[in-house]
Amino acid sequence: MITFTSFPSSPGGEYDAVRRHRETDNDMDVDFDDDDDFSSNRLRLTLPGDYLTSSQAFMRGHGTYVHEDQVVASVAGTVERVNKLITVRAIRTRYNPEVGDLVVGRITEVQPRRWKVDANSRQDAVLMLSSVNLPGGVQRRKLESDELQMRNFFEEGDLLVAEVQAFFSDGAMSLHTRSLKYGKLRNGQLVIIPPILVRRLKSHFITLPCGVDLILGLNGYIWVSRHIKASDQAGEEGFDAEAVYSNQNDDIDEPTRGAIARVTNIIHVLAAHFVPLTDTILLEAYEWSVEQEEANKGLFQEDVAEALVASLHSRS
Amino acid sequence: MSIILPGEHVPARHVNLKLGPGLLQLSSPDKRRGIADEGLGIISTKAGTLHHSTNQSKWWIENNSRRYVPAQQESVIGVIILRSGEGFRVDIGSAHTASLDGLAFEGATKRNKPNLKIGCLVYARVSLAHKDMEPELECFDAQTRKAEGFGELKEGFLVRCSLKMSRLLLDPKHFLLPLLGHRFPLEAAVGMNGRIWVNTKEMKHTIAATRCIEAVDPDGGGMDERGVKEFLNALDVE
Amino acid sequence: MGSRVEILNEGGFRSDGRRQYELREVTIDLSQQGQADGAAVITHGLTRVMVSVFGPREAKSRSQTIHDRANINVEVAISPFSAGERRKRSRGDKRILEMAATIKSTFEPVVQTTLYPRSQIDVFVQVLQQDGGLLQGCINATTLALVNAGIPLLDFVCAVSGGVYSTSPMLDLTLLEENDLPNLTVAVMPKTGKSTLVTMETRLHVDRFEEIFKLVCSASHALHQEMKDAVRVRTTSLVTAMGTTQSNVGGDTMMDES
Amino acid sequence: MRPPSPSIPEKEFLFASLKASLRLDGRQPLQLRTPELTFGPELGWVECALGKTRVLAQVDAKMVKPPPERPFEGMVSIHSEISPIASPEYEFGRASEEEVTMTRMLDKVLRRSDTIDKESLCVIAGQRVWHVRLAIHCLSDEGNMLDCACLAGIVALRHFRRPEIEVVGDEVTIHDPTERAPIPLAIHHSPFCFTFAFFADTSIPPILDPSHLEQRLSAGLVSIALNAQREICVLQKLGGVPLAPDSILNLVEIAVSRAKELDRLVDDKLKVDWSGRRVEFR
Repeated sequence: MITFTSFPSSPGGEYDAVRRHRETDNDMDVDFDDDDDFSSNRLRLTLPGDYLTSSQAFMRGHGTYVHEDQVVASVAGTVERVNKLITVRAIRTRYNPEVGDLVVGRITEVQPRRWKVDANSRQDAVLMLSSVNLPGGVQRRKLESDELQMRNFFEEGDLLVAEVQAFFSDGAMSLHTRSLKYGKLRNGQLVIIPPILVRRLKSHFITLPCGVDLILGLNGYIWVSRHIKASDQAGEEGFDAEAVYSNQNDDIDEPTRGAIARVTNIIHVLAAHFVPLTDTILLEAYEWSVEQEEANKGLFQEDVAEALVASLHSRS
Repeated sequence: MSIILPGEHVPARHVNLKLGPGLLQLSSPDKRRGIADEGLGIISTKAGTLHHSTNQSKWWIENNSRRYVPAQQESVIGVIILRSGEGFRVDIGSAHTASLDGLAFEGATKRNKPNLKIGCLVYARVSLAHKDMEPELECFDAQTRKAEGFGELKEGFLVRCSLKMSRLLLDPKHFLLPLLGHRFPLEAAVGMNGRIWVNTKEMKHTIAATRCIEAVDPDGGGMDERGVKEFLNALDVE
Repeated sequence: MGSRVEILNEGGFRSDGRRQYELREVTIDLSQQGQADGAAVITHGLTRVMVSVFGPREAKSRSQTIHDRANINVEVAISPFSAGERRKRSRGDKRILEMAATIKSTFEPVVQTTLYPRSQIDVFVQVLQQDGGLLQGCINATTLALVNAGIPLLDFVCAVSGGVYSTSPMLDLTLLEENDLPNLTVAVMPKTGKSTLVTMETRLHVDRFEEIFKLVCSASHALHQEMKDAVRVRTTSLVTAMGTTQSNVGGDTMMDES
Repeated sequence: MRPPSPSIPEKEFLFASLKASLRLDGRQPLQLRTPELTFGPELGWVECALGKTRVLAQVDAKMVKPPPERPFEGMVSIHSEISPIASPEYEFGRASEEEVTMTRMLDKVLRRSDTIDKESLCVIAGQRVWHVRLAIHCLSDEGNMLDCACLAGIVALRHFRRPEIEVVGDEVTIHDPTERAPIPLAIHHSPFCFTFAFFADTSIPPILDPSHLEQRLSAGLVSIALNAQREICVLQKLGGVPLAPDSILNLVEIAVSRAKELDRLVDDKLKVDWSGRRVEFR
C-alpha cells in the first residue's frame, strides 16, 4: 500500500498496538503515578482520569478536578506543583491569556466602540476603541467621529500586535495597543505555531542580523517582517497616523524577502518538530541553514529538517 | 357583563370615554350603513365578556387568552434572560422581551446595581407599554423610589396559568388563596402575565398550592371551592 | 445474505479468524492534521475514523452561545467510498444527524464545558472506512482527539460493541456480524465504570442482554489501555522534543523517562 | 424564538422536591401517567394522551407492487413529524434533535423490531402486497412525547383492520368492510417504550415518564422499548449523565414490569372498543 504523509509529520505520531486477546490481557500499566511523591524534581506525565493525589493535602489547579477526595487530571500533560497547588499543563492547547502577555491577533469583527480580535484563545479578544492610540497625539481624547470611522484604524482581517490588558467577567480578554511598539502589522507574514512553543522572554520583539524582525506572540501567532530601523520609528511627538494605520507595505528588496521566507520556513520546521522558539535558537537555526547552503525549499525535506533539529540539540 | 364577539358594536357613550383592550373606535363612522346611529362606531375586536366601569366611562373586554399583552402599571413576573451593560432583558411572556433598567430598583445607584443572574425571577411593574416599542419594567415606585414588594423572587416555585386565572386571584374575594392560606402559611405573587409565584415552608405545600391553582384555572379543570377542599383533603399536606 | 457464512464455527472461530471475546486490531494515529487543535485517526480492524477538534473558540453565531458553558458542535460525514457500495449520504440524513447528536450528548457530561463559557468546541467526524462498529470508532476517535487538543475531560470514554449469536456473546462485531446479530454499543468511563452511552436496536431477551452488557463493559478496559498507551507515547515524544532544547532557556526539569 | 430555559427558582425547587421523591403532579418517581386512549370512528385511528401530551396515530393500507428485491414481503412505513403545533420549542423546516430522535426511535421500535409480520401482507408474490402506512401527529408536548408516540403507534397498528381479500388466479377482489368483516394485521409482539430521566445531581432518583419541565431540566434520558415477553427491542441511552451498569439493568427490570401492566391495559381498551364496534358490522 502506498502511504501519503502530510507535511508536518510529528514525532511519535503513529502508534501501532499489538493485537490483544482478552484472555491474555494483563494490566501492564507503566505507572507514572503510583507514588504521591511530588518532592522529586522529575517530570511526571499524566492522562485524563488519572488520580494524582489526595485533595485534602493539596489544592487543585488548572487541568485537574476533584473526585471523591482525590485530585484527578483532566488533560494529558505534565504535572506541576507550586507548594500545595497541583496543576497539569496540557501539551497542545489553545492559548491561555495572562495580563501583560504580548499577542498577535487578527480583527474578525468591527462592533460599536470595539473590535473583536482572533487571538487563538477560547473566545475572541476585545479591543476597545478607548484602548488604541488615535491619530493626532497619544493624549488625544476619543471623539464621536472616531466611532464612525473605526474601519480607518482597523478593518476586518487586519493583523495587529497588542498587550493583554484585563479580563471581562466571562473570561474574554481585553487588549490594548497604547504603546508605539503595538499596533497594525505590515511588511511581513504570519506563522501560526502551538502556543506552548513560545516561551516568555525578556523581549518578544526580536531582530535577526539578516534584516528580519520577529514578533513572538505568546498566543502562538508569530509575525515575521522586514526590519525597521529604530531611527525610522518616529518618536512620541511625531506620532504619525498615516504610518501607524497604513495598509500599504513598504518596498521590500529581494534579499529581505528571501530572509523572511527562510525564517518562516525555519519556524515551520521547528514547530513540526516541537522545538520551543527562542531568539538564540532562531539565530542558530538561521545560521545553520545558510551554512548548509541549501535552497530555501530544501528545508522541507525530511532529512534536512531532521539534521537542523539535530544540530540544534547538539549545540544546546 | 355580556358576552361579545369580534365585530359587534358596543353601545358606549360618555363625554370622557376610555376604551380598554379589545375595543376599537372606527376612524370614520360609516354613515351609509347607518352605523352612526348605533353610537360612536365602537366595535369589539376580541371575543369575551364586555365590562364597563360603574359610571360607564371605561369599557373593556375580558377573555381567557394565554398570550400576555403588556399594559402600563400591571404587575408581572419575569425571568431574566440577558444581562447587558445598563440593565436586564426580561421574558414576561409577551411578544417581545421587556427591558429592566439596573437603576429601577430600591436603593440602586450607579455604583450599586442589583446583581441578578440569568434565570432569576423578578416581580416588576410595566412602566412603559406601547405597541411600537419594547415594554419597560421597573422594580420600584418611580415617585417614592421604594420597592413596595417588587424585586427579585427568591426560592419558591413558578406556576404558569391562563390570564383569566391571574385576574381571578387578584380579586380579594376569590376563595383560593385564603383557603390555601388557612391550611398552611403561604407567600404568593400574582403576575398579570399568567404567572404565579408561590412559596411555602414545605415542599409538599408548594406542590399542593401549585396543583390547586392548576385545578382551579378555568382554562384547565375549573374546579370550584368545594372541589378544591376535597382535593386538598386527598392530598397529604399536613 | 449472511446465511452462508458461519458466524461462529464449531472450533470457536469467527469469520475473520477471531475468537468470541477478541477485539480487532486497533491502531491510533495522533499526529497533527492541518490546522486542527487536536486530531486522531483510529482503526478498529477495517473501520477507520478520523476526528478533528477545533476549539474552544469563539462561537460562530450568537444563537449557539450558551452563557455559562461551551457549546459542543458535532458534525459527522461518511465518505461515499467508505462502504462496499459507493453511496453518498446527504448531510440531512436522519441516521447521520442521530449519530452526531449521540456523540454530542455522549461528550457533554464528560468535557468540562463550564470552564469555557460562551465558547464553542467543534468536533468534525469523518468516517473513512466502515466495517461495523461505526459508533464505537467515532466515539473512541473523538475521545482521543479531545485529549490531543488539550480539552479537559473527566475521563476517557471508551466504546465497544458486542452481539449475541444464539446464546454466545461476541465482542467488536464486523459489518457481516452486525447485520445478522442483535448488537449493542456501550461507551464506558473506565475510572468509575459508568456508561454514558448504551444503544441496542435489535430484539434480545433481557437475560441475554444482561450478559453481553456486562461483558462489553469489561472489554472497554482493554481498549482504555490501548488508548492510554497511545496518548502517553504521543505526549512523551512531544515533551521530549521540547525538553531537549529547553535546557539552555532555563528549563528546570528534565525527563527521566525515555 | 425558543422560549427561555426555566428560571432558577423553578429549577431549584424541582431538584429539591425530586430529591425528596416528590413530583409536581403528585406521582411516584417511577409511576407512569395513565395513558388515555381514544379511538376514532375509523379503524386504526387512535389518540393517545399522557397527561397533557397528546399524539394522534392513524393507519391505512393500500395495495402496491413490491420492490423486486423483496417480492414476498409487504411494506410498512412510518411518517412522523414534530411541528410547532406541539410546542413553540419546535420550528418548521430543519429537523430538530427531538424530531430526529423520535423518528429514528419509532422506526426502530415499530418497524425494525419486526412488529408486523410482513410476509402476511403479501397478496400475490412479486405482484401485489399491502403497504401499511402509519402516520404520527404530535399534537401537544407536555413531556415524554416519545413514549406517547410509540404507544399511539402500536395501539393504532393493533386497532387497524384491513379489508378482506379474495384471490382467484391473478384476480384480486377487495371486499368492502360492510360485506365481509375486515381482518387485523398479524402482529408478532407489542413493544412499549419507557423513558427515564436522570439528573446531574446523582442523589436525585431516576424518574419514569418525565413531564415537560422535568425533561427540560434533566441531564440524560434512557429509553427502553420492550414487550411483555421480556424482550428488549431498543435500549437507548444517548449520552447524558454516566450511569453504573447495575442501575441500567435495574431500569430494565422496572421497564419489564411496566410493560406487562401496559400490555394488559391496552388489551382491555382494545377489547372494550371492539365489542362496542361489532354492532356496526352486523
